[in-house]
Amino acid sequence: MLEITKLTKRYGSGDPVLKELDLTVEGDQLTSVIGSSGAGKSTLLRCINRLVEPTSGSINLNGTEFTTLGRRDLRAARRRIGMVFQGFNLIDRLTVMENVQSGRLGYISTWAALTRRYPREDIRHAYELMERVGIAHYADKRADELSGGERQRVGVVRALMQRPEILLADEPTASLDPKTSEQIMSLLRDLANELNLPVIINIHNVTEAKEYSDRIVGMRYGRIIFDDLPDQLGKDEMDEIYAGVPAEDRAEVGAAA
Amino acid sequence: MLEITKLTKRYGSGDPVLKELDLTVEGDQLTSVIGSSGAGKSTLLRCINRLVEPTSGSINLNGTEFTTLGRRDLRAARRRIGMVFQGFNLIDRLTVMENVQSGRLGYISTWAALTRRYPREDIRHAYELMERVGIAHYADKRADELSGGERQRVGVVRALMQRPEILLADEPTASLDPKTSEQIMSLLRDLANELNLPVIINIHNVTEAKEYSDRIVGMRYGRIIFDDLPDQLGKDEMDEIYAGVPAEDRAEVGAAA
Amino acid sequence: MTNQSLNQTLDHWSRFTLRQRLMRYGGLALTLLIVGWALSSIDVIWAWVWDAPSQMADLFGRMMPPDPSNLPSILEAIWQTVNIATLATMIAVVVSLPVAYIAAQNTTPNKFALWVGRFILVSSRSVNTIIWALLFVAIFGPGIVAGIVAIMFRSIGFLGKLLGEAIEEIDRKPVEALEACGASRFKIVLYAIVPQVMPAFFAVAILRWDINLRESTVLGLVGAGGIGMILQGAIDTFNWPEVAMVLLTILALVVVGEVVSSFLRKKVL
Amino acid sequence: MSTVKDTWKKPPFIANPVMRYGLYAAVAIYFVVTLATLPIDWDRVADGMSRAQRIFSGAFPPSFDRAGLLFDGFMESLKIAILATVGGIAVSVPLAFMAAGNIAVKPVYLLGRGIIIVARSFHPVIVAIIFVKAVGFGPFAGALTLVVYSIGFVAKLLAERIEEIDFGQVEAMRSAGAGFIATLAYAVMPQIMPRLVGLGIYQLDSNLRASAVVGIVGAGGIGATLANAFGRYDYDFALAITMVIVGVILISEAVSGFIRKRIA
Amino acid sequence: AEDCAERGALDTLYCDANGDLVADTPTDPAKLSNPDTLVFAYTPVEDPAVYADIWEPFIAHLEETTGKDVQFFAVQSNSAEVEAMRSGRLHVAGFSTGPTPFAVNLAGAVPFAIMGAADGQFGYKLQVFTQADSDIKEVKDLAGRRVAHTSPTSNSGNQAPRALFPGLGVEPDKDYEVVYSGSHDQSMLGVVAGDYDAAPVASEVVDRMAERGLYDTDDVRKIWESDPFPTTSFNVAHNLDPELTAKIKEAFFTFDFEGTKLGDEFEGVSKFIPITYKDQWAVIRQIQASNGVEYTPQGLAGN
Ligand SMILES: Nc1ncnc2c1ncn2[C@@H]1O[C@H](COP(=O)(O)OP(=O)(O)OP(=O)(O)O)[C@@H](O)[C@H]1O
Ligand SMILES: Nc1ncnc2c1ncn2[C@@H]1O[C@H](COP(=O)(O)OP(=O)(O)OP(=O)(O)O)[C@@H](O)[C@H]1O
Ligand SMILES: [Mg+2]
Ligand SMILES: [Mg+2]
Repeated sequence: MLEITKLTKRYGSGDPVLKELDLTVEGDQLTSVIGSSGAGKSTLLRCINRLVEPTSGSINLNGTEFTTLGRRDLRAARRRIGMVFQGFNLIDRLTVMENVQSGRLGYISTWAALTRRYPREDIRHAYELMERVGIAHYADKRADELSGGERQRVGVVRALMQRPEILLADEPTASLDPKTSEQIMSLLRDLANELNLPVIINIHNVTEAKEYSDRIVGMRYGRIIFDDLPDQLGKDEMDEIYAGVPAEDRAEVGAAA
Repeated sequence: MLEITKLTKRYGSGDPVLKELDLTVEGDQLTSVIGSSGAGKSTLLRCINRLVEPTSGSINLNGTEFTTLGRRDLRAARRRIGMVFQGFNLIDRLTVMENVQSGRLGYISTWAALTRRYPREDIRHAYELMERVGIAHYADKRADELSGGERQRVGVVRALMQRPEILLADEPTASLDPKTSEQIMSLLRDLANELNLPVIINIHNVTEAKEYSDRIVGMRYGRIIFDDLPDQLGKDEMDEIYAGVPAEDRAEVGAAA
Repeated sequence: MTNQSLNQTLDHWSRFTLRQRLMRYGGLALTLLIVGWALSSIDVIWAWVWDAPSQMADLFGRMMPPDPSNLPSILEAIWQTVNIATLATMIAVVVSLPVAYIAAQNTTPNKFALWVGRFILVSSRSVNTIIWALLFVAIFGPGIVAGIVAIMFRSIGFLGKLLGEAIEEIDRKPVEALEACGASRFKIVLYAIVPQVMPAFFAVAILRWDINLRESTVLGLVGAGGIGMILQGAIDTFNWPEVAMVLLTILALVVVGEVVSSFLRKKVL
Repeated sequence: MSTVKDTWKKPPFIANPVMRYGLYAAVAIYFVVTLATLPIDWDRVADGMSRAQRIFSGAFPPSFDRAGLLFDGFMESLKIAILATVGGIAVSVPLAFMAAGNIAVKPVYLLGRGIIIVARSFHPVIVAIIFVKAVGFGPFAGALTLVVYSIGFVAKLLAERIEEIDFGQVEAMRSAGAGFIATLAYAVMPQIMPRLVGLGIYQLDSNLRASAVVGIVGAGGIGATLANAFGRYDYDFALAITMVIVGVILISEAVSGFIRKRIA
Repeated sequence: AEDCAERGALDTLYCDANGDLVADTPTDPAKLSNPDTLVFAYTPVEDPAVYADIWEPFIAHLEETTGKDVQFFAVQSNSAEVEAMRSGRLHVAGFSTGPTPFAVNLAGAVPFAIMGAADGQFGYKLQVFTQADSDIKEVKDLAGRRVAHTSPTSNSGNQAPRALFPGLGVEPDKDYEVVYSGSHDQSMLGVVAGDYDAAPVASEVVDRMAERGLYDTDDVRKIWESDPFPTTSFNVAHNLDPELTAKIKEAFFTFDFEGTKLGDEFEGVSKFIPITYKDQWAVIRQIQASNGVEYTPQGLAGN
C-alpha cells in the first residue's frame, strides 16, 4: 500500500508544483493520473521514488517511510518501485537484454553485472516478459536500433524485472500504436491483478485510461481534483480537469486576435 | 497537390519498407496515415522531402519532381514542405524563438541567421502562431526547459513558419495531453482549410485521426491497404490494418506459454 | 503577462535584454583587448613572412628523397617505441578512469573529491616531462621502465581531463532510470555511463597513444632509446632525409592508429 | 515456443570465434610478454627512492626569489598561449567540420582527416624548426607552431564530437531548407559548444605549458625558465614555477567548469 | 656562388676563396645584409644553463656599440639556430662546441670569439668518473664494463671519447658496452647510483652538480681528464655588412664581464677572446672526422 500525505514540491523558489497532495493506492489497483501538461503528474511520480526530492510531506510504501531514508536505504527501497519513463531512458549502446537486466542491478553482484552473467532465473523471467510484450526476438539488438514503440516496451520490461511492489509509469504508451498500447495497458492491468501490484500510470489518452483503469485521478495545478471510478469521469469532470489550462486561455485569445 | 507514384524504399539490402506505393494528396485535405509500428509511416513521410532517399518512384509537389532535384534545388524545394518530427528535434540549447525562427532559415540571409536579427514580419508571424498554440510566453525560454507537450508545440510552429505548401507531421500529438492534442489537431485542420494546405499526419490515436481527418490512409508492411473517408474505417478495416502484427502474434504465443 | 499585452501582436524580439547585450559586448571588447595585448608582443617581420615559402622549401627540399638506408634501425626503434607507448597508454587509461570519475562535475561524490581529482589531473599535466623523467630515472634507474612510468604519469592528466569532460556530457536520463532501479553507484557507472563514454574513450586513448609515440623523445632523456632518439639525432646532425623517413614512419603509424580507433568507434558508436 | 530460454550471452564483439579468440590471445600474449620483459629491479627501486628524495629535497621550500623572472616568463607564455589558442581554434573549427563524416562529403572528409593526421604526425620539434626558418625566432613562430600542434588535437576531438551529435536536429534544419552554414550554426554548434569550450580552455593551458616546443623558437617564456631552473638544479625555483602553473591551471579549470555548466 | 673556385666542405650557398674554412663575405654588395634589428641567439649545451635575463648588460652594450636594436633569444635547439642562420633569420649566434662546424658549413656562420679568462685560458675538460670504491684506475680498465655516453651527437659526451679513448687503450663499443644516458647529469647520477661503471662527462656540468649537492663528491673518483676543448663559439652571419661585423666584434671584445650578471654566472670568465675556426676548432674537426661526421647538407652522421 502506498500512502502519500501532504506531499508538497517546489522547484527552486517558484510556486509549488505539488500542493499538500494526499493519495493512497492499494492492492491490485491500476490507477491512472490524468491532467493537462504541467499539472505536476510527472513530478508526483518522480517524488514517489525520490528522483525528485519532495519539499515536504510523507510517502509510505508498505510500512517504509520514503522521505526520511538515507542514501543506502533509499537505494534498497527503490528496488521495490518499478518505473517506466516518458522518454524511455534506455541505454542506447547496450543490447535489449542488458537494458532489461539493468532492472535487476539492485540485486545481482557487481561481478555478475560486469561480466553480464545474469542468473538463469532472471534470464528466464526476462524472456517471459519480453515474449509477453513481443520483443523477445530483439534480445540481442542494440536498444537504439528499435522503433519508438519497441523501445518503450523494453522500458516496461525493465521495470517489471525489478519484481516491484508498485509500478509507476510516466506515459508508457505515448508513442505506441493503438494495438501495442492496448497490449501494454492490458499487460499492466493483468500484472496488477496477478501480482497484486498497484500500478500508477500518467496518461494523456483518456479513452485508454477509462478502459483499463480501476481508478482515475485527475490533477490540476498540483492538486487532485478528481479521484473516482472511471465511470464517474464525465464531460463535466473532464472540463474541470482540463479547463482553465493557461495554454488554452491564451490559445483562444490568440485565435481571436 | 502531392503525387506519389510507385514509391519504393529499401534500407540497405533488406526487404523494401515501402513497396511501389501510390498516394495523391490534394487541396485542403488533412490526411491521417495509420498503421502499426514499423509499417513504414515515418519512412513514407521522410521520403517525401528526401530526408530519406527513395530507392525508386516519383514524388511530385505542385509540378516539381522531387526525386531528381540537385542539392541546391532540393534545398529550395524543401522550404515548401513543413515537417513536424516524432522526437521534436528541437535545438535544446536555443530559445523557443530561435527554434521557431529556424523554420525560416531557408529564406533569411546567413548573416541574419547568425546574428539573430530576424525580419519583423517573421517575428510577428512567429508570435501569432505561438499565441495560437499557447506558447508565446515561452519565447525566451530555452527549448529544453519545456515539458514534452510544450516542446512539440514549438515543433509545430517551426514547421508552420516555413509557410509551407504541404505539412507533414510525424506523430505530432504523441506526447500531448488530450486538450492540447485537440487544439493542435484542430489547428492543423484549420490551417489546412485556411491556407488550402494539404496536411499529412502519421498518427497512432485512431479516435483522434477519425475525428479530425478528411481522409484516412491505412498502411501495412509498406503498402496502403486502406484509403477512404474516416467513416469507412470500421472494426474490420482496423483489424486488417493492425492484424498480423508480428509483435502481437508473438505476444499471444508468449502469453499462452 | 496580461491579456492586454497579448492582444497586440508583437513584432519585436531580441535574443538578449539590453543588459545582457551590454554584458556580451563588454565581454567581446574584453576578449579583443586581451587578444590585442597578446598581439602586441608579436613583432612580425613581414619581409620574412613573404620569404617564408622559399625558406620552408629549402628544408623540405633537403628532406627529399627520404633516406631509407637507416630503415632497419628506425623500424626497430619504432617497434620498441610502440610497445612503450602502448603499455604506458594502457596503464594510464586504467589509472585515469577513477580520477576522471571524481573530476567530472556530474559524477563526483562531493566538492572535495572534485578538487582532489582536478588537482591530480592538473599536476600530472603541469609537471614537465623532464621532471617526471628525472624523478623516475632516479627511482628505477635509467632505462625503459623509467620512460614508461614518466610517460604514463604525464598521460594521466590528459586522459583524465578529456574523459572527465566526456562524462560531463552524457545523457542523464539512463542514469536516472538506473537510480530508480536502486542500482549502486558503481553499477550505474558500469551500465549507464561507461557505454555512453565508450566512443570518446577510444578516441582519446588512441589520440594519447600517438602523442606518446612522439613524446617518447623523453626516452632519450632516460637513456632508453626509442624513435625520439633517432629523430633527435637526425635533427642534431642535420640529416633531413632521415628525419623525413622517421616522419613518414610515424605518419604510417598514426594512420594505423586512426584505422583501429575508427573500427572500435564504429563498433561502439 | 514451449520452453522459455534461460541462458543468454552478449553478442560478441567480433562474430567469428576463431578471429575473436585469436585476437584476445594475441592481445593477452602481447601484454604478458612486454610486461614480463620489463626489467624492474626492486632493490634498485628501494635504493632509488632515497636518492630521488635527496635530489628533490632541494625543491623544498619553493623559492620565489626570482619572482620577477617568473612573472615575465609567465606573461610571455600567456600571450603566446592566447594567440595560439585563438588561432588554433579558428583553424580547427572549420577543419573539424571538414573531418566529420556525417556532415562533410567524402572527398572533403578525406582531405580534412588527412590534414589532421599529418598535423599529428609532425613532431613538434620539426614544426618549430620549420617556422623558425620561415619567420625567425620569437613569439610569432611560437604561436604558429602551437597552432599546428593544436590542430591535431582540437580538430580531431571536435570532429569526433560532431559525429556523435543528435542528427535529428540537422534533419529538422534540412527539412526547413536551411543553407549549409545556417544548419551548422543552428543544429550543430549548439550541440558541440560545451566540448568546444572544454577543448579551448584545455588548449589554452596546454599551450601555456608547451615549453619544449616554444623554447626551440626562442620564445620559451615560463617553459624555458622552468627548463633553465632545472638545468641549473634550482629545484626550489622549479617547484615555485610548477606551483604557479598548477595554480593558474586549476583556476582555468574552475572557469572552464563554470562556463560549461552555464552553456550545458 | 656558382663561380666559386674553392669552397671546401661548405654548402653550395657559400664560397671560401681565401681558404680560412669559413664562408667569405659576399663580394656583391647587393648580397650584403645590414638589418635594422640584429637577432642574437644563444644555446647552452655543454655550458651551464642560464636565465635569459643575465644577458641584459651585454645586449645593452651590443646595442650601444652597433647602434642597432638587438633582439636576444635563449634558444633550446642547436639545429633551429643553425637553420635560422641559414635562412637569414639570425645574425649573431652562440653555437656550442659540436654544432659549430655544422653552423660554419651549413649556415655560413663565422666564429670569432669565445669566453675566456683574463689570462687567455678558455674551454672545458672532458673528465671520466667512476665510483670511489671501484677497481677502475685508468681509462684502460674500462674494458668489459658498462660505460655511459650521453647521446650520439654530443661532443664531450660521445664523440670526443670515441676519438680519444683508442689512444688510451680502449675502443668504445668494442672493448666496452656503450649505453646512452641522455645527458651529462644522467651519466653522473648513474655512476653515483652504480647503474654505470663509469662515464665521460663535461667538467662544467659536474662541477655545478657538486656545488648544488646533487651527489656526494666522495662517492666518485676522477680517473682521467682531457686537455680543454673550446666552449660555445660566438659567430656572425657571413653576409653581414663588413662595417657592421666590425662593430659587432668590437662590442664583444670591449665587453667587460667584471661586475655584471654575466660575469657572476660564468665563473673564471672575464672577457671574450678572439678565435678562428681554422685554429681553435681543429681538434673538434679532427674528432668529428675520426667519427665519420660529414658536413654536407645531408650531413650523414656515422658512429
Ligand atoms: N527540474 C525542474 N525544474 C524546474 N521546474 C520544473 C522541473 N521539472 C518540471 N518543472 C515544472 O513543474 C511543472 C510540472 O511539470 P511536470 O513535468 O510534472 O508536468 P506533467 O504534468 O508531467 O506535464 P506533461 O504532461 O507535459 O508531461 C511544470 O510547470 C514544469 O515546468
Ligand atoms: N535508418 C534505417 N535503417 C534501417 N532500417 C530502418 C531505418 N529506419 C527505419 N527502418 C526500418 O524500416 C521499417 C519502417 O520504419 P518506420 O520508422 O517507417 O515505421 P513507422 O511506421 O513509422 O513505426 P512507428 O509507429 O514505430 O514510428 C522498420 O522495420 C524499421 O526497423
Ligand atoms: Mg510529464
Ligand atoms: Mg514512425
